[in-house]
Amino acid sequence: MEYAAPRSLDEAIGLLSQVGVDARPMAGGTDLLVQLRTGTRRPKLLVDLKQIPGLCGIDCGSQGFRIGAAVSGAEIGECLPLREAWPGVVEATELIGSTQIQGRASLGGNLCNASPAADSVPALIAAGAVCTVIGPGGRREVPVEEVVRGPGETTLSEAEIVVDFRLPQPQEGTGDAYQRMIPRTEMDIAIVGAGVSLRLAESGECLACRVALGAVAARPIRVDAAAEALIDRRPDAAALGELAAQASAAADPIDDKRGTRAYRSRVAGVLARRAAEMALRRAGPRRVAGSPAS
Amino acid sequence: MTQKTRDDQTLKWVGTRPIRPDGVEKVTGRARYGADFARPDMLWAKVLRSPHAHARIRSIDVREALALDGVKAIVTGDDLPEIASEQAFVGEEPTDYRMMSQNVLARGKVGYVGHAIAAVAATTSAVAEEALGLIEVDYEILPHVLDAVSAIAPDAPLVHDDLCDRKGEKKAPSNIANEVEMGHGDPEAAFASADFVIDRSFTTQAVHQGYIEPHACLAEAGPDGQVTIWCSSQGQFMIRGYTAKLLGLDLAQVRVVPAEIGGGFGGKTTVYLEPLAVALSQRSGRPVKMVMSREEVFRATGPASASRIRVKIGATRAGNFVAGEAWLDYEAGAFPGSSVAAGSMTIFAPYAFEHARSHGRDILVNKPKSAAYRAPGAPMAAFAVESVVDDLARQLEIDPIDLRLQNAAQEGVQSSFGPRYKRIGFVETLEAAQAHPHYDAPLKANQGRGVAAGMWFNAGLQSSAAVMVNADGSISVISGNPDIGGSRASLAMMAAEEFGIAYEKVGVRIGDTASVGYNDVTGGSRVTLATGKMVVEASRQVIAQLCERAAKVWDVDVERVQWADGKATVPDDDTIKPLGLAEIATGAGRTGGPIQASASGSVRGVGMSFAVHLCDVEVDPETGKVDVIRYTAFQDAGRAIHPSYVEGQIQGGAVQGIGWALNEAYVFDESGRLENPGFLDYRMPVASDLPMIDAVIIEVANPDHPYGVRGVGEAPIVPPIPAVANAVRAATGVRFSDLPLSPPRVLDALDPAS
Amino acid sequence: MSKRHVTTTIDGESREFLCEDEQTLLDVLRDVLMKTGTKEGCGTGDCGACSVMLDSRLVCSCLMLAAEAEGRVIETVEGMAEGDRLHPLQQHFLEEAALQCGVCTPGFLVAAQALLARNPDPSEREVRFWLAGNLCRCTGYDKIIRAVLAAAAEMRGADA
Amino acid sequence: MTRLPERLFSLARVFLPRSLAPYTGGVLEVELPGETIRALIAGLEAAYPGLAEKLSGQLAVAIDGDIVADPYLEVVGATSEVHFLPPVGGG
Repeated sequence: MEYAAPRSLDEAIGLLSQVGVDARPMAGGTDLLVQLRTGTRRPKLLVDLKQIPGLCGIDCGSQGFRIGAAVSGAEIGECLPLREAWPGVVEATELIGSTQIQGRASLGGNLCNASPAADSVPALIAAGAVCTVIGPGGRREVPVEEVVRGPGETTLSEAEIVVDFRLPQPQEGTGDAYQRMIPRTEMDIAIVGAGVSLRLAESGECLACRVALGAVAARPIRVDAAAEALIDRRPDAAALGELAAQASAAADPIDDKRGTRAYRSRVAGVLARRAAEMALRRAGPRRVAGSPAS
Repeated sequence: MTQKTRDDQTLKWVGTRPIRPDGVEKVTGRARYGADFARPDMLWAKVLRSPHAHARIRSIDVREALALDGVKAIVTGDDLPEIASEQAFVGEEPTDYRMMSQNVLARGKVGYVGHAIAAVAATTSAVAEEALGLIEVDYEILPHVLDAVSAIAPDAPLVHDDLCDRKGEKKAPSNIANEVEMGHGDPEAAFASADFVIDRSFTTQAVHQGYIEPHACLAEAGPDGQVTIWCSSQGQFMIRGYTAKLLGLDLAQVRVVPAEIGGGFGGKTTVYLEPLAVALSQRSGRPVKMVMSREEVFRATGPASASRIRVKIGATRAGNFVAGEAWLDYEAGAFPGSSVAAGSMTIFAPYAFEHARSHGRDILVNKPKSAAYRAPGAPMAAFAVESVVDDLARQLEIDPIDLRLQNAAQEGVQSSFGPRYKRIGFVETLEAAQAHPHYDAPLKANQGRGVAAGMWFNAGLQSSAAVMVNADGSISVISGNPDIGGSRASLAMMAAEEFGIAYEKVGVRIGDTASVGYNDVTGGSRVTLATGKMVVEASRQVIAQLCERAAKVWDVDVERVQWADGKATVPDDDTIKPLGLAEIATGAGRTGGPIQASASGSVRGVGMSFAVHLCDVEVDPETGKVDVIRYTAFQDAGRAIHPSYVEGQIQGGAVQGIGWALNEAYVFDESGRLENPGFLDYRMPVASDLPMIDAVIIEVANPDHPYGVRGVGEAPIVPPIPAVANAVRAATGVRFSDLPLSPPRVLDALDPAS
Repeated sequence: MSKRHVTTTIDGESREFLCEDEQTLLDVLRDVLMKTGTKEGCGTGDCGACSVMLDSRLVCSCLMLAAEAEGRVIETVEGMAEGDRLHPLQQHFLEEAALQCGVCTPGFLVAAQALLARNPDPSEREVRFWLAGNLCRCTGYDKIIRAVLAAAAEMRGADA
Repeated sequence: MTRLPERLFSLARVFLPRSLAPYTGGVLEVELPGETIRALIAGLEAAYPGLAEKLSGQLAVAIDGDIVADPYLEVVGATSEVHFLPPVGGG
């Protein structure tokens, strides 16, 4: 296996195109190096993306946020404007592995590793994040929920790279949250993950809502039926109960060493409801700028 | 927190908390563990492991692998000597050298996924790894059996078609490798006189010791046949003995240099790599290093047995235990030798029963050979019996500690495993728990409190120690037991106490097998107790010599000389100026030469340690997740030489037990392949899972030890599983009989309808 | 293929080494540079025994290629003490008996140092979550947490 | 007159593992003279031929509650209780 650390996107795409399926892009490498060690992936070329300026750094502007795909979780956690705007996304990102993993793991890697249980992905889907994909065929914008096809597989074409993630500045009354179930308090892969983002009107009615679940299907899924339980309604216990029921119904998980099908389905509803409750607390009554996220 | 039950004004060091002698090396990264050794021109070796749970090996073709550039030697089962059946004593788990040899390298048949088939030494580990892929093994796959229930079914596949029991006797073909039965009285008849009888069955899964340091060794065989092994283990003499036996070498040819050990908990009381590394070094003429991956540690080194235990206890309305009977089936793995005998001995040990009986069976399955794990066999037995005792307390409406006190084993009581107890501290430990503020602290909704007890023996076994006086008056102690948790400190403290000198003046080294007398393994909670006894004995011999030397210097009768505070004195003549250790040592050449002594013995007078744990949990009724929110562990330590390390043993054992209760478990697929061979999915407790573990030391001195020591290392893993399970019972109203208490299992039990 | 030449700074010294592209930083630290103070417990980022600082960021050296160290600054447990003077964390680990077997200790010390650099006054809960990626099987964590809190208090006192 | 050693009149109480019941016709408790474990085993062998070999697999005994590994030559008190036990080691 060879290692290359290109300094530009063109160079990276060139290398990936040249070597084809035997090449693998790498951001933090926290999943990939484990796969190399256990032999589940045996690439001939590793293309390190961390030296490419377009994949690094976080830009915070009035229009919203641009997060480089190779930015580490630790850097994301330290970006206070982002945490203020999208606390659910930041918390989900911070749940990826240990402090040590946070020093390396990236949103791009978490997405493109294409695990159904990736923690940041349901939160990003719920927040409506879009990623910029650049490859030999040019540049395209892809909603996060369209990137993962199934376990270990993405919809990206050969030599395409996820360059960055875009999130808008949240509108007034927006709150988001991510909840996951793991048997311990840290260091586990999610048995279920649930991301919710919603927006409340002054009246307390829910204007918009997006719900996404992880680890309950072959890929992270957006669950519109659960979101609709809140939209145009007051988010009372009945509405939240309906959201939970819809989330459970939408789950189509497997039995494996980490959890059973029945357990995942049931807990998907519980976590969707808890995430919605937290998102509601964050959304209203209207947050005062600078107040700590709960 | 320490509760002193004895007041010893004369002790200077015992009971204090000095910094351990090996501490600085270990916090600076300078201490060398098993994988930290290297030799010039060293080769790296890797092991080819079976992908099948049960298969006959028709042939192994290593030609292509041997031809690979950089490959220097390969060994397969044919290259190791055939070993006669002979009993070996491996921690708690009796086995047979022939079986041990077959486990180290398969002969003819593989018994589990991960079973070693061949080992390759090459110039780099990458080349060795590549060579493994070039070895062709022709397997005839056989039907396998993965659990004790199927293993004893009449038509079960046989794990060994030539099963021998421990004495090498041929038995009728079956997967039951051994049976034990013990107890007294007639429980069957006595149950009839009980007002209440609870009869319940429990299951536990295999769990790993989970030491952070994987097995590693470096071996060098010289052209003269001399062999040196650097490795981490729970006993350099054990490694020497087993390696020599498996390779047909004389013990004197083999020297084992103990590395620092990165955890063992019983799992490093046998050999896996060392005979292979030596065999490869003999063949290649070069030093050979082997380091297991974490995956190999999980797949191929001993877990604690999975178990099925049925417990029946009868009690009177007043709360007196009338009779107890237990049936224990432990999975041995692919070779005989589970810890079922110890489980059968300990299951009723905390209580005074007029009628007690336990029946244990050692059952073969196509899984890794089980190995000793801290109080081997006892935690699962305690889970069963302490759950039933908890249910009895509920049914009888008696406080659970009162019920235990009412039936507690104490001096003179006949134990369920046979002998009468000598002085033990179970009652005092229960009373300390009952009096502790934790026991009455309020609880909130979804919270519950559990109490459980447990006991473990101490092993005496064989120990040696050497004590030398250096010219400057400092003392060197050589022990033959790897220091796995601070024993250098406790040995140094006892020596300092004997000599009446500063702790810092005592140096403790762990000797290799050529520099100190034989020692059995660091295990069985025995080092501070048994090797400590030898250090005390050798120190006293040295002190006698010091007095003789002083007598010579003074030209007085030695009977008049006394040793106190690091000095020889003549109490009846204050004109004679005392002679300090350094003065006597400096002049030793004039008075008879170097001053040193060693002590060796089969150590008697071992104590027993009882533990009582209080655990509070909070259960999330919607997810089934159990959080331990408060934990207090009480234990009779006899005498805590270094209370910090006693507390450390208690805290560490408690947390291992909590992990065993909540999440740890081997998960096998139908083909017998372990699905969670890594820390990620094996789920040992992490720091954020836990509260502080409050350790309370009770000191009921062991009358047969010079300082009253009871071994403390193992008892603390015995009560945690039932303490957690009883707390979950209190929080939820549900009695759990199967481990682990993972969120899916708990949620399913709380609301089975969903 | 010939080996890769990497120039880096390790524990304050500039170091050059040759490595294979697939070797991790941990492999090179231990087997090439013979700096065995950094330990391997799993090789998959699950135990934290191999923790090092990479440009002041806590990482697992098993989850990083040695080639990625080019031009970077790496700090290991071996650089924590200043000569004979132990770092307060090292001293408190000894005083609190926060190690038994000691094999996880280098990783805990490096991780705790990273925490205190960022948060000089962490709560018990913050220490526990920060150190959740470091497994210890001997101590049950109690004395480790106490040692970190005690070291933090001493370091705050020293700064004041 | 020579005083007979007290021991001649005293007997150790020996408790056998239940698994050996088939070899002793169900007897599990025996009173025997003997100053060492070796002597007790010899006495047992005399009473129940073949039992010595069975007991050789039992590596431990408790003599008056004191558990001893590899006890062949251990001295037994005049009225000791001796239990044959499975070996106890530890982890």
